[in-house]
Amino acid sequence: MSVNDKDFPGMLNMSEQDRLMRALRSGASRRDLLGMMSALGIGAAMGGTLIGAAGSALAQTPKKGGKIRVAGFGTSTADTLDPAKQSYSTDYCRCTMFYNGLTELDDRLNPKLALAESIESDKATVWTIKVRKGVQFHNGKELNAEDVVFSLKRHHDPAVGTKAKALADQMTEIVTTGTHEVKITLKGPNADFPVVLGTYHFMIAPAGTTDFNKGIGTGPYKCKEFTPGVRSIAVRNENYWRQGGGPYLDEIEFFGIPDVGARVNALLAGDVQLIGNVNPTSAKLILSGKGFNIMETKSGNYTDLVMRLDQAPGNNPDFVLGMKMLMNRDLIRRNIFQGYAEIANDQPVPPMNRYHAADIPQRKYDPDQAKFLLNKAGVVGSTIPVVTSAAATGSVEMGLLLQQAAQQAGLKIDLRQVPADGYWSNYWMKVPVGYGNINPRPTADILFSLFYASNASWNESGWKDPKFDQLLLAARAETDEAKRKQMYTDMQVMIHQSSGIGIPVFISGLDAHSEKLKGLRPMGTGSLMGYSFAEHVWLDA
Amino acid sequence: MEPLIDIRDLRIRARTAEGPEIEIVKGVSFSVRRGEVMGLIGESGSGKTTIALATMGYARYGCRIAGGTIRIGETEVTRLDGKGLQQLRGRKVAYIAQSAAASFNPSRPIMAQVIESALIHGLMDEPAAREKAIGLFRAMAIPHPETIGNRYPHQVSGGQLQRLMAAMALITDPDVVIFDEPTTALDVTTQIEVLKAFKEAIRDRNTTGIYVTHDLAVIAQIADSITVLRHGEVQEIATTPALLASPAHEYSRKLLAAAEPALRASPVTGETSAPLLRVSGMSAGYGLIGKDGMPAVLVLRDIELTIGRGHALGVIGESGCGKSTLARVIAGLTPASRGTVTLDGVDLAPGIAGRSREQLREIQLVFQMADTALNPKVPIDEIIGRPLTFFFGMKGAERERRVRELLDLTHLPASVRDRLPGDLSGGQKQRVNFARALAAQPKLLLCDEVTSALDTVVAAAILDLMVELRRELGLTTMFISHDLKTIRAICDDIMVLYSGRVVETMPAAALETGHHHPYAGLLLGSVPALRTDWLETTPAASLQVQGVPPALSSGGCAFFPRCPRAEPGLCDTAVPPLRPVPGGIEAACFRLDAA
Amino acid sequence: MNSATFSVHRGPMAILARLSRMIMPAIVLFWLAMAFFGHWVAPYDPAGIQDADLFEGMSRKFWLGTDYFGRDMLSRIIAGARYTVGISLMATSLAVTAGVLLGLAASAIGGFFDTAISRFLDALISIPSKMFGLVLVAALGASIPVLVLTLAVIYLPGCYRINRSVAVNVAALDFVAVARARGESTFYIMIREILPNMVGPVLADFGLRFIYVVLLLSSLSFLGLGVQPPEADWGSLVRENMPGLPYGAPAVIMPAIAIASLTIAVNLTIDSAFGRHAREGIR
Amino acid sequence: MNATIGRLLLTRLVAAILTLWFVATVVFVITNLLPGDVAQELLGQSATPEAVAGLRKALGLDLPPWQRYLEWLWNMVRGDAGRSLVNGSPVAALIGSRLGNSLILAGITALVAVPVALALGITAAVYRGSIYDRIVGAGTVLAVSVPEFLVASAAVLVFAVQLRWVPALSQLGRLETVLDVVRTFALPVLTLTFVIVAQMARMTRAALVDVLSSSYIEMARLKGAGQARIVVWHALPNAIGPIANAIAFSLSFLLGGVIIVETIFNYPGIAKLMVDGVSTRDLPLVQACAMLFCGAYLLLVTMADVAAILANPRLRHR
Repeated sequence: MSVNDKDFPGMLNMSEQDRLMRALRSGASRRDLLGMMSALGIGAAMGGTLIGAAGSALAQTPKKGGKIRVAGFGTSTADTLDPAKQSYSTDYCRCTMFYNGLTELDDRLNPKLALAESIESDKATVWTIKVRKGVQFHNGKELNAEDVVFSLKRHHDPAVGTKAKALADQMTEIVTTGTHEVKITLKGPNADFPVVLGTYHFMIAPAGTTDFNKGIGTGPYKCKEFTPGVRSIAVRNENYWRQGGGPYLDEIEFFGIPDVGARVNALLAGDVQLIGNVNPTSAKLILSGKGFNIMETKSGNYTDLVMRLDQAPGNNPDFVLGMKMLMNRDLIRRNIFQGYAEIANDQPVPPMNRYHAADIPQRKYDPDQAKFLLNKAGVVGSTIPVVTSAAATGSVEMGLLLQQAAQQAGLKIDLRQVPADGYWSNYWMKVPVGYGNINPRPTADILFSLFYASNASWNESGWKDPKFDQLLLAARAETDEAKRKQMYTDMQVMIHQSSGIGIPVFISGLDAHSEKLKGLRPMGTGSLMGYSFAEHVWLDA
Repeated sequence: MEPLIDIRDLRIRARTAEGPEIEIVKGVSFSVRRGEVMGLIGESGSGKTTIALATMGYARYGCRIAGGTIRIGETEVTRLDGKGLQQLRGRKVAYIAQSAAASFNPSRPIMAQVIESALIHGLMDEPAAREKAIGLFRAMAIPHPETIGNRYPHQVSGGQLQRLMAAMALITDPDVVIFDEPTTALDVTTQIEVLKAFKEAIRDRNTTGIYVTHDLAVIAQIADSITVLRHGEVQEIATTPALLASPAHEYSRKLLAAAEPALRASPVTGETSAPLLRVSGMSAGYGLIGKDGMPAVLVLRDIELTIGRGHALGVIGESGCGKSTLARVIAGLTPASRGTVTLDGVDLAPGIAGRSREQLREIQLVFQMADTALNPKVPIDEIIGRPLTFFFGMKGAERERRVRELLDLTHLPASVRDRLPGDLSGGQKQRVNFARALAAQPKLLLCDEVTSALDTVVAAAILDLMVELRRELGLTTMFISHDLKTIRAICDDIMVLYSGRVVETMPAAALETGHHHPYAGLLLGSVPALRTDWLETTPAASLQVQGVPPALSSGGCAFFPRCPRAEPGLCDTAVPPLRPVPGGIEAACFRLDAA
Repeated sequence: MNSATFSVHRGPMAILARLSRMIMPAIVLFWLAMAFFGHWVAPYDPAGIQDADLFEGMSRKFWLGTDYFGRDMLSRIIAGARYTVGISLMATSLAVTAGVLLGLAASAIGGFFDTAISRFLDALISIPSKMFGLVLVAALGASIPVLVLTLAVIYLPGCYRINRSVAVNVAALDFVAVARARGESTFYIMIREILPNMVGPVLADFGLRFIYVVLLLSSLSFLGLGVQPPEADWGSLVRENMPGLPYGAPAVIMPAIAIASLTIAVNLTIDSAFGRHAREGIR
Repeated sequence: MNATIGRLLLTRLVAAILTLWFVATVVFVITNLLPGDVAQELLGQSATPEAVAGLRKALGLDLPPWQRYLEWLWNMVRGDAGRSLVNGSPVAALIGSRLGNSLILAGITALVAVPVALALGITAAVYRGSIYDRIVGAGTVLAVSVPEFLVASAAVLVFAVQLRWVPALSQLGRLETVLDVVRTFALPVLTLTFVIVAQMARMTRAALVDVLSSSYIEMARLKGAGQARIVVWHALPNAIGPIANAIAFSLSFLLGGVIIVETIFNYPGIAKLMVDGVSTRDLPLVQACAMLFCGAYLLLVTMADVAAILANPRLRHR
């Protein structure tokens, strides 16, 4: 129950994987899972985007050496260095220090080659992967196809307790076809398979590894010490296979501080040089201190006003539209998120996504029009209960602003704050008017499939539009980029206009660091450079 | 000869909770010659202890010595600094406190405390001090002188502790010893041994002393001269024989009169009346009830008594003998485990719950401490009026009129009606206590130590009131006390309790004469008389009495361990029954004829 | 002469003491008034976002600055008084009332009733109060009635202990025996004879308990389990404005001062009203 | 060891077992009242009814409460505290990994706070009524009146962020030198000392004032004993009972009551473990923690009583 540690949940597909796994583990229907998977398959553009690793252009020449201490959030005795078992951001941060995957995702979520030298497919079903030669594990052993097969096949073993079982289950056959070549056969075609391989759970460890607490991988850092729930110490891997970039630092000590205040104080006191997950109110403080900086990672995370279209008063479109117009997006961005958010337009695809429809007219705060609509809906003078909870980031404050705006429009809002515990099972999608919080998804297709398709299990507002469903299927099959973009734009317009969801802003992820720490830049894959800061940062002593 | 102690114009001030300082000792002067004992006598609040402590340069918390001089030998005490005072205390002037039980540190062995001052003042080394202490124990006739020092204070009886404290004071051979009511907390039978030990020690060592007490008879045994104090002022200073023979000051005369209470004439005459109260075969106690229906701690056993209508029965015994429990059993507060209580021919239920309201009304209890017997939060008219409402349903003007009558009856001004008990003096509170009991118009009044907490002069007035009430209302009373003089002054019959059993009953007139139970005899002989040679002449002083009364045993006579006439094989095997003795006495002793 | 209730009546300490004897009850009364009538004097809507920066300093417009959300701090503290003082007062009253009644009953009835209830409440004492509060509030939700009940339950055993021992002491006094011997009912004895003599200790205990309740409520609020936004008690105010601490923002310092001023004032008021002795046996 | 202590320990042991059972049962009942269960908490947003039911089954939560309770009780009787529902590791191991930390923090705090409290309490009692006494009295009132989270936060701000004398976090990682230990524990110990010193000092003062006004102290003074001897040789042994009780009560706070300090200084102690357990509905963990706190309290109180008996010959020699 530590304060605020859930304010900004993990940003990207990591949480998605996790959710998938949990859904599976707990008996979610197969159809849901298949839907999610196929969505992944069609979502990412393939072909020429599989480029080799290349360091980003940096303003300064990185220096080698130095030690830093980094505080993530959330830590427990369940901390692990087993790639298959990663659950929290702390695990991802550590595993990216010690391991690599066959691919990795770049800042626009496209897959890049990492330990794979090439990836080819036959109708997206049989995949042939050439493994990079001359790569050494931390224990000196050279990477070969056996290690890849071992690392992937582990996920089929129930005893491993992988968190990526659903994704792994699509691989029906994993065999070596040479010392450095692996053939993987899938159950069905999945053009997005390289994206799957780039997810954190499919990192490569040496064949036969049983004790993962030593963190033996090919990654930029070697594990010197690891105590679950306490800390890890990583030292530079001098034999790192990737040339022309990091690792730069001699040593990284990494641990978790669940309390955001303590985390900020630790940074300000000089105890640590980098902290993940800062809240907006602390950001100002950090910036006011000399020698500290905030790294803002824009994301598709949003907290939305959910109006059930199948219940009163949401069954009246005028009410829904009126409420959307009562959201003072500027004030929400400024007062609640201190500017660390982007104005959204009641549709879920964030600007960073290449399918983002930028030309839909921005819905504005318009109390007069809202009053007219609400009056038309016949709710003026009545009292509407609105449920908020700390579980949905910022919803309490958003509710307050909504309440004030509604008062001007003659609508009384009874703001009910309910406990974060049990919010998702007891209130979310059940109350007529409430709030939700949706983590970013890597593709528009996934977002739409999960939250807007008529049969989506998390169709928050109960919005049903057969035309939307048809478009969604068509877009998934469409390979012409221009046509596809138009389809996604149309779908965004439909959501914007008629769904029961009001999305005021996209919330940025915030990390903070000492100015001496260089090489950080926001990555679309998530906070802390998609958790892979270790390889890229250096210390300007 | 220059006096050893010379106190001139001593003034001591005390802070009060309200704010201003008040003077509690107002210019007291007296002197004591070497080898003599000065007695300081007065009632509570007279400043006697404060003065005694001041001779050691000591004032209790909140008090300070504000003026005057205190010279002891060559030393001017008021001019001493902290270090000088430390050197004076315990070395030149030693102190013996009222309650030895409270004045011994409970967590240190006795010997360490006895020799402490000798070691602090560096007078001798530890073995020598121990040796000397053991010698003093012997001189004080303390049993087991070799080993008693290894015990802790709680393992030793009060009388022994008091003598051990005297040893503690004498270990440094001080010039002056302050005795601060050293026997007040003791039972009379114990007091006599302690007094004897003190007197011998004083005589043997030619000790100069200041002896503080409220008991004229006690001080008469020890002091050479007496200073009478009242409200922090000296009333009279005289040699002891002179004061006893011809007190000059009026207050001294009052004290003297109160010390030897006059026999009040009993309103009853003859033996004709039928008994109002009869208690037979009664046993009672506290704690869990055992299989045999008897409580774990038996306080009273096989009690038999009757009180004739209009009569006054005095119950006497030392502390812990069960006399207060007797009153509680009769009132029903402590249900008897066995036996019957019969009032006016009707058997009463053992507990309150089983008695009718009328029965409860007929027996009223008056407690010892008026402070705790009156609810401090309830005004006087409500205290007295409640029984009127409760028993007679009186209200309003009728009740108020009756309250006034009762106040009048107990000689209280009507103005006390709306006061709280805290605003009243001790004597007034006790009168309210009576008024409340009388409001119920009881047949039987149980008085538990009603005068013990009062100064003698005030107590005498209460006794007068009781006699008056008996005469006017024809009350039957049971009067419980540890003080034989008080009982003798107002009672028709006397019952002696020892260790939970009745050992003797007698008519009050038979007290000075007749054959008594050995314990009753001891009790009689232990009450100090107002003459200077009483201690030397009383036969009780020669009785070898030691130890605390043992727990109530069923195997033999409870007095056996202390009894001079005890016959092993007889007295320790069977409980002696009450047997008639000439003179209207009944005594529970096998060896009555042996004396 | 042995009286232990002396106090210094000379020198500057005396003036200070006398001053505090006047000021401290005034502070207590002030906060009580704010709790009951504060909404009439608050300059702004405590939940209303003003046209202001975050963590503004003190100004003519916002006497105590603004909070992390741009709301007027003075109005929020005044509104918070209602929760902090109100909840604490209710919880303390509940705990003390229950403690007094149970203590009275235990002393008057005794026997098995006394033993059972004493053992039961003793067991409750052994659970750390914050943990107990945490579990209870988590179990029942952080509504105000639940907070009041939780705080009352947490402090009931302590209240009971104190009041039982006071009641037992009073019940052993002779005037109670007199009433018993008169045949008065247990209820009469409890209410008319024993209770009036418990008033001093009960009030002293009430005051102390109140302080503990205020502090525990603040701690619960700090852990996010107290009064829920947009309403806020003082502890919640401190917590939600914690990021302002480094700037020395009045938004975080003022509610903390409010808590401290209330607890200290209550503490010292009890001290001067009942003497330091009254409280020292209490915990 | 003597009969009194033996009897005391025996009765305490029996009472402790009953109390522990009672506390665990209360916690079980209350935790079962908590909205949501571990399955819902684990699943979060994706807690569909089927998913929750599946996970409940997997965790054995589908059994009726009384059956789970009996099972837990039976395991407890056999000394098995069960496994965490959240991460499957044994509860004993989870607690074991944190208990040491909590004990270290509690121990160091006790080492600092108890002498400070005793010194304050004793001196205040000796100079009763003086200005010093009043300052100590007011200071202790002040110390208990300020919420501890404020003390902790302000201390971090001043000593860690501004002055940078000590780290903002108390991490057990680097405790090589004495200086490390001092720096690591300075702030949490300071905060906790603030919280508990007041109570102990006040009780010590009260107990000692009581003793110092007794007749045997007056007697000692009148024997010419100096102040030091009076306090140390005469008064303290008689005040040990209440003082030990106050210390035990305050120290029992140091295990379960330090949640705020553990949060602010990110100290991996047992209180945070229990809070995590509550927020994830990890019933076996919560029960075990509650029993641990309860047991620690009973142990401390018993120790205080034993100390009181040892210090009191009246009880010792019986």
